[in-house]
Amino acid sequence: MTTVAATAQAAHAHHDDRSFIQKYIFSTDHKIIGIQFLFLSLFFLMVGGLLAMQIRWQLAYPGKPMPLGNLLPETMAPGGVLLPEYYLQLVTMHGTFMVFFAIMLLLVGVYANFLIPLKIGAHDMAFPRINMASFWSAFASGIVMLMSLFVPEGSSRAGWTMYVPLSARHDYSGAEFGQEMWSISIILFGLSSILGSLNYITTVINNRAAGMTWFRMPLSVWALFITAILGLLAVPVLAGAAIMLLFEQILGTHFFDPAYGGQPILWQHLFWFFGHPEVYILILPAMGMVSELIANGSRKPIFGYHSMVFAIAGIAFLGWIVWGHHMFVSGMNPTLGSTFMVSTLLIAVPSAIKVFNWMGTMWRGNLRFHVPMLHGVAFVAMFTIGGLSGIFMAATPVDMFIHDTYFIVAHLHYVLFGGSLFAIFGGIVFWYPKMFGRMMNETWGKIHFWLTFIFYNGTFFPMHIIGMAGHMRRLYDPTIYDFLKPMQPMNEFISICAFLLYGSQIIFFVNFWWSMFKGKKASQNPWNDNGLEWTTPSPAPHGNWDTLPTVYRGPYEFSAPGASEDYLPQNRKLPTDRDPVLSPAAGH
Amino acid sequence: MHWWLPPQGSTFAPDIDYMFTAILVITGITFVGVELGLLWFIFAYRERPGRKAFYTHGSTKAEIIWTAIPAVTMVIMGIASNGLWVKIKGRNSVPANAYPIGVHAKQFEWWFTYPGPDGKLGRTSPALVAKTTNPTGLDPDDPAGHDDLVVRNQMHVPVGRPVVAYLTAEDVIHSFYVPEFRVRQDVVPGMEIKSWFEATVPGTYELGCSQLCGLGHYKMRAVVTVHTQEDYDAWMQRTAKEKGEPTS
Amino acid sequence: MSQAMAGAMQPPFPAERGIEVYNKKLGMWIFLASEVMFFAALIGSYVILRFGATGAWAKPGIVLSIQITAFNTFLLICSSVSMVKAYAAIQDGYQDKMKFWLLMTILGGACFVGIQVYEYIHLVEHGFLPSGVREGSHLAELVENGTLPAATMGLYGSTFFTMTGFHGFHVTCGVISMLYLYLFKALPGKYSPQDFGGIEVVGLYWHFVDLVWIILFTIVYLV
Amino acid sequence: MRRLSSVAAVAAGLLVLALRPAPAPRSTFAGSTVTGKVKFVGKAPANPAIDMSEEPKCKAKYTTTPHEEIVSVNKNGTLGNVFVYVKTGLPADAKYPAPATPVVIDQNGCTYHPRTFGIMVGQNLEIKNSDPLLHNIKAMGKKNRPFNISQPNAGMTTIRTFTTAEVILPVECNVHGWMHAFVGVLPHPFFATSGADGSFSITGLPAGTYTLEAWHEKYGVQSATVTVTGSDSKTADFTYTAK
Repeated sequence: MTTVAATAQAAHAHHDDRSFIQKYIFSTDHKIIGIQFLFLSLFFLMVGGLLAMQIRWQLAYPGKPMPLGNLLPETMAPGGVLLPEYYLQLVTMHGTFMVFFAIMLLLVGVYANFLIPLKIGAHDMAFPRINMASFWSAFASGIVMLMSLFVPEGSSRAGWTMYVPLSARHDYSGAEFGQEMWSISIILFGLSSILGSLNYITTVINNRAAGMTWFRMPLSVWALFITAILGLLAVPVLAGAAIMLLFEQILGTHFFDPAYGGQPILWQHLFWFFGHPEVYILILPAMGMVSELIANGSRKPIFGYHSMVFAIAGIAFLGWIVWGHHMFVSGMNPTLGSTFMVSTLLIAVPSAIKVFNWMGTMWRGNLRFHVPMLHGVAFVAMFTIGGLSGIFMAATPVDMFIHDTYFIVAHLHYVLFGGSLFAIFGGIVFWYPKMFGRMMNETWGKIHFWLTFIFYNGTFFPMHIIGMAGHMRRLYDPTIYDFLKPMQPMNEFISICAFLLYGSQIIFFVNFWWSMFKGKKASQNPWNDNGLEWTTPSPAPHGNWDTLPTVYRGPYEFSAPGASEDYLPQNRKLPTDRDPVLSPAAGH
Repeated sequence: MHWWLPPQGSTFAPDIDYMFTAILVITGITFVGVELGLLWFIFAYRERPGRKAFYTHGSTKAEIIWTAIPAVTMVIMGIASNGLWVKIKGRNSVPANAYPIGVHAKQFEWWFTYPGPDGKLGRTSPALVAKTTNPTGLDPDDPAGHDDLVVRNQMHVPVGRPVVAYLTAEDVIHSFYVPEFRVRQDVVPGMEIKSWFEATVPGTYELGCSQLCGLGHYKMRAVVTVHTQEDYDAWMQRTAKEKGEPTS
Repeated sequence: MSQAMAGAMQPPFPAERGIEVYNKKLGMWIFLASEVMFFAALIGSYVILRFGATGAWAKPGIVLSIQITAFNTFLLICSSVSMVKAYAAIQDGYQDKMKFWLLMTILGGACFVGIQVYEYIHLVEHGFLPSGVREGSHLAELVENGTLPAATMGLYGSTFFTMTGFHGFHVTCGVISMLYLYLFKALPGKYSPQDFGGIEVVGLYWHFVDLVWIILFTIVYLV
Repeated sequence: MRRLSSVAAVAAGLLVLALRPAPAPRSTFAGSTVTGKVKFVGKAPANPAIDMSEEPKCKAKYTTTPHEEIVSVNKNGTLGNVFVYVKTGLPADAKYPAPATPVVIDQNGCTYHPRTFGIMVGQNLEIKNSDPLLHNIKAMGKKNRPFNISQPNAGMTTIRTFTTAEVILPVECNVHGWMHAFVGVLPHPFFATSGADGSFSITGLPAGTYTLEAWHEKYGVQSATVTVTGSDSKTADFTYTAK
């Protein structure tokens, strides 16, 4: 990281007298914090993937010694054979790492930090020090979570949803420290997330450049802004629930203990009241980013910008009243099931608007298939599958059959991997020059994309089929069930694809690090984009601009008639443009 | 390999499968439409020298169309699903003549209580649970429970008769799941949840726990045998004799 | 953290345009929205557990001392008033009055925390714990003779200590921030009628904490 | 809280032991032997039958219906699976090294072998799975840190040790609810379990007066006092009556 940032600093002559530690470690610069989040979350993405590989080994070859499994301690895999308790740790930690520390940090930690000030024309976040605190509490939280794998009895093993009473009582789960560390880590994570969110919201409301009206904001900023609101209001509920869980574990309280009148389902309500907005926290920023990528790749304005904004807001609003769809068979009042089904089905509407508008954007465009665009289009294609498979589970009678089977695993991976992660890869390639001043290698980027796309589908599509056959989730050894024995070849196929999928990520990994030092030097605006971030040098200097840009138009004026090029930056003043009338400076 | 839903084994399996297929057709059409559209756009509008994108900010008409169609479809789907949902899980959905079976889940076993000749399940209480000797916590003071049969990991049900399972859990949340019956219900400690079904095809099926319940979650399997009424009665007689319970 | 570093952490550039509320105040409002959700989760759980429980809840006034907490509530409300006084004083430019009222607020908050700690010690001595009633304690006798319901005492302890404990934690945080303002901002005279953001922002927080307490006092002690 | 109070109890116990007068130095000779029989009076209750029909691989290991050996009355009218140990009387400062040989508990045919046994603090407990299916081993220690581990395959072994004396520490398998074992964890080697002939023998005792305690999972505890010279043999019998 140090060398990268050193290159970054050498690239421009901005006056900067901060010490090394202030610049790169306890930095308050939103871009450095964004890059810190990037490294942290990519690390957790890698770890989470590694855990998934072990899960897939066990499912394909249950009870067989895993290659390199001998490296694991006796308590996890004696002789390389994964133990059920380790398998459950893998399942739990894979989910926890991927949801909280990989995807959420990549989208909200990395992109909100890096992009919001650059895209709205601000020098930095509204509260740079709070921003730094947000990163370091996320860091601490991640370390606690990672360390929990190595304490006696290992990490939490109650699934990432941490259903009580299994998670609350160590005589049921078999893990004590690991469970407690999960709760502590999530409380710290909640703190980080709340600090981040309040920063993003304040920044977007108060720190926009002159002329950057609400409806001139890029869709990525809209999405990150609405996501921040979701995070701000949803995460404290999780923090409250995690505190109750921690007290249950260490103080012996009885919130969820039926023997003392506690209610196990209360945890599910609290968790999913957070958890469903969380699902949209994990997809909305990706949708925003994909809008940028597709408009850029299509050289066309976004089709129906306003309805895109309202669709984001609509999804966010509906996200608050659908949490019960995770609980149709939980023993909750079935009448509530009907209500939640209707609200859940309605989410299909704004989602459909977004998909069709992306297609509308591509329609009659001039499609440039650079790596980010490939990922953007893949997002639309894969998110469509993920969205449509969600309808099966929204319909309560069908959900009763496929709930907690591999069908839901397929669905959530189509949204989180096929959706969010494709957008993230596209976003990393797209904004890489602004972060590090160099381009990522295009050819290897394309090879990585195609391999990922193929093996990704090979991994997750068959999960729909085994899910339909009734294959339950989180089974250590599916061959225990006679009706699942015939599915074993499919499990093996999935696992082989999964190994190849993980292997393909090595290309990205190498490309990422190689390009940082040896990649082609990036120009200021390598993608010919309109956003404000492309009006400052690559990499962007500390403070972003000496004089803040003034905005004259929306962010998607591609191929506008009358413009000399096929793009028209937001800050370029045409003779017909009038300067924004500024109200007296309000913020201080 | 098995490429479709499991065989249908209960009265609401055909309804659920019909619902599943209907959704599959609707989403399948959308899926094919979207993906073909994308492919077509990718091919037809790829960048070529001299080509310029068509400058437009959208079309309100088109957007209204593709907002209204999903909205209407979803509302219809919601109404259709809800009827079936209420039939299966609704508050008063359990048929009056349903045959009661107690299902007690614990780490990592299923214990089934059959009502015996009196057709009534005895009262149970978590406080009375004793491993091996009284796994389900039957109350010895309740006469209805004296003829109850308690069997581990074996569920036997008569065919063509509604069965209502009284689901209780001892420790953590489990989930009662028989794929062929298309029935699933979480079993929550501290609650007694009723879930009913009516088996249609005699044979043996598997019951699995589908909610992560600990180390032995994957091993928490029971066998469901659907008998004709005569076979069922015979099984009941036989088992009662083995267990030394009074028979009718 | 060194002075130079703290300086470097300040946003080094003039602020930008937005709505008519300055960043710190806006940030505090947003933070309070988050806090509302946090307490809503705790209080909501309490309501669900209490009214969903089979069996009666302990009658108010048996376990908890209403008098002493009523006094504590009065103290916290007074400290809210003194905060307003401090705010009004600095708005009119009265430095000394501001310092006095700020100090009063700090004292009020600190006394509140002190009395709460005293209350906790007292309760634990009597056998009231987050896990319920301690065996062989005074309260266990009351459970034994039926004055207190046995079925719900566990939940009572769990919810009471969690809710009031987190409120106490918030008050403590408030006292520490006000102490910081008093020592490093108010005493060196850094506030003026043009610049009193810290007082206003922490004041907002303080009123929020006060409001939460009034709710908690009502539902935990009185109902 | 519970953890705290148990710590307090242990601390108090140690204090009591520390305040006793220091005993004479222990001889290094072979020591005395205490032998005895655990007699059983009355009609032996029927042990519950185990329904292993859903575990065919275990059921195949039996020719008759297996029963859970809660009360194992021997042919000669004695009671097996009674854990007898020296409860008090040993010098407080004596240290007994744990033997290097492990105590083996085998899971075979979905039952524990042995069912009741003793082990020294720090001595290895070798948990073996001879069944080709999953067993979990849940040791519910109150003074020892509880553990809950699993062995999915045949031939797996796991080594565990206990850190604190605890009589009795129950062990169970949750996959097979009938599987129970009872472990007496002691800081000294003076314990034995009554076998198929109902006898037990504790050897190597130094001179002194001891309280022996016998523990049975259903019938509870009984005690006896013996005084030995350090080289003699004494008898101590226990009698349990059917309830």
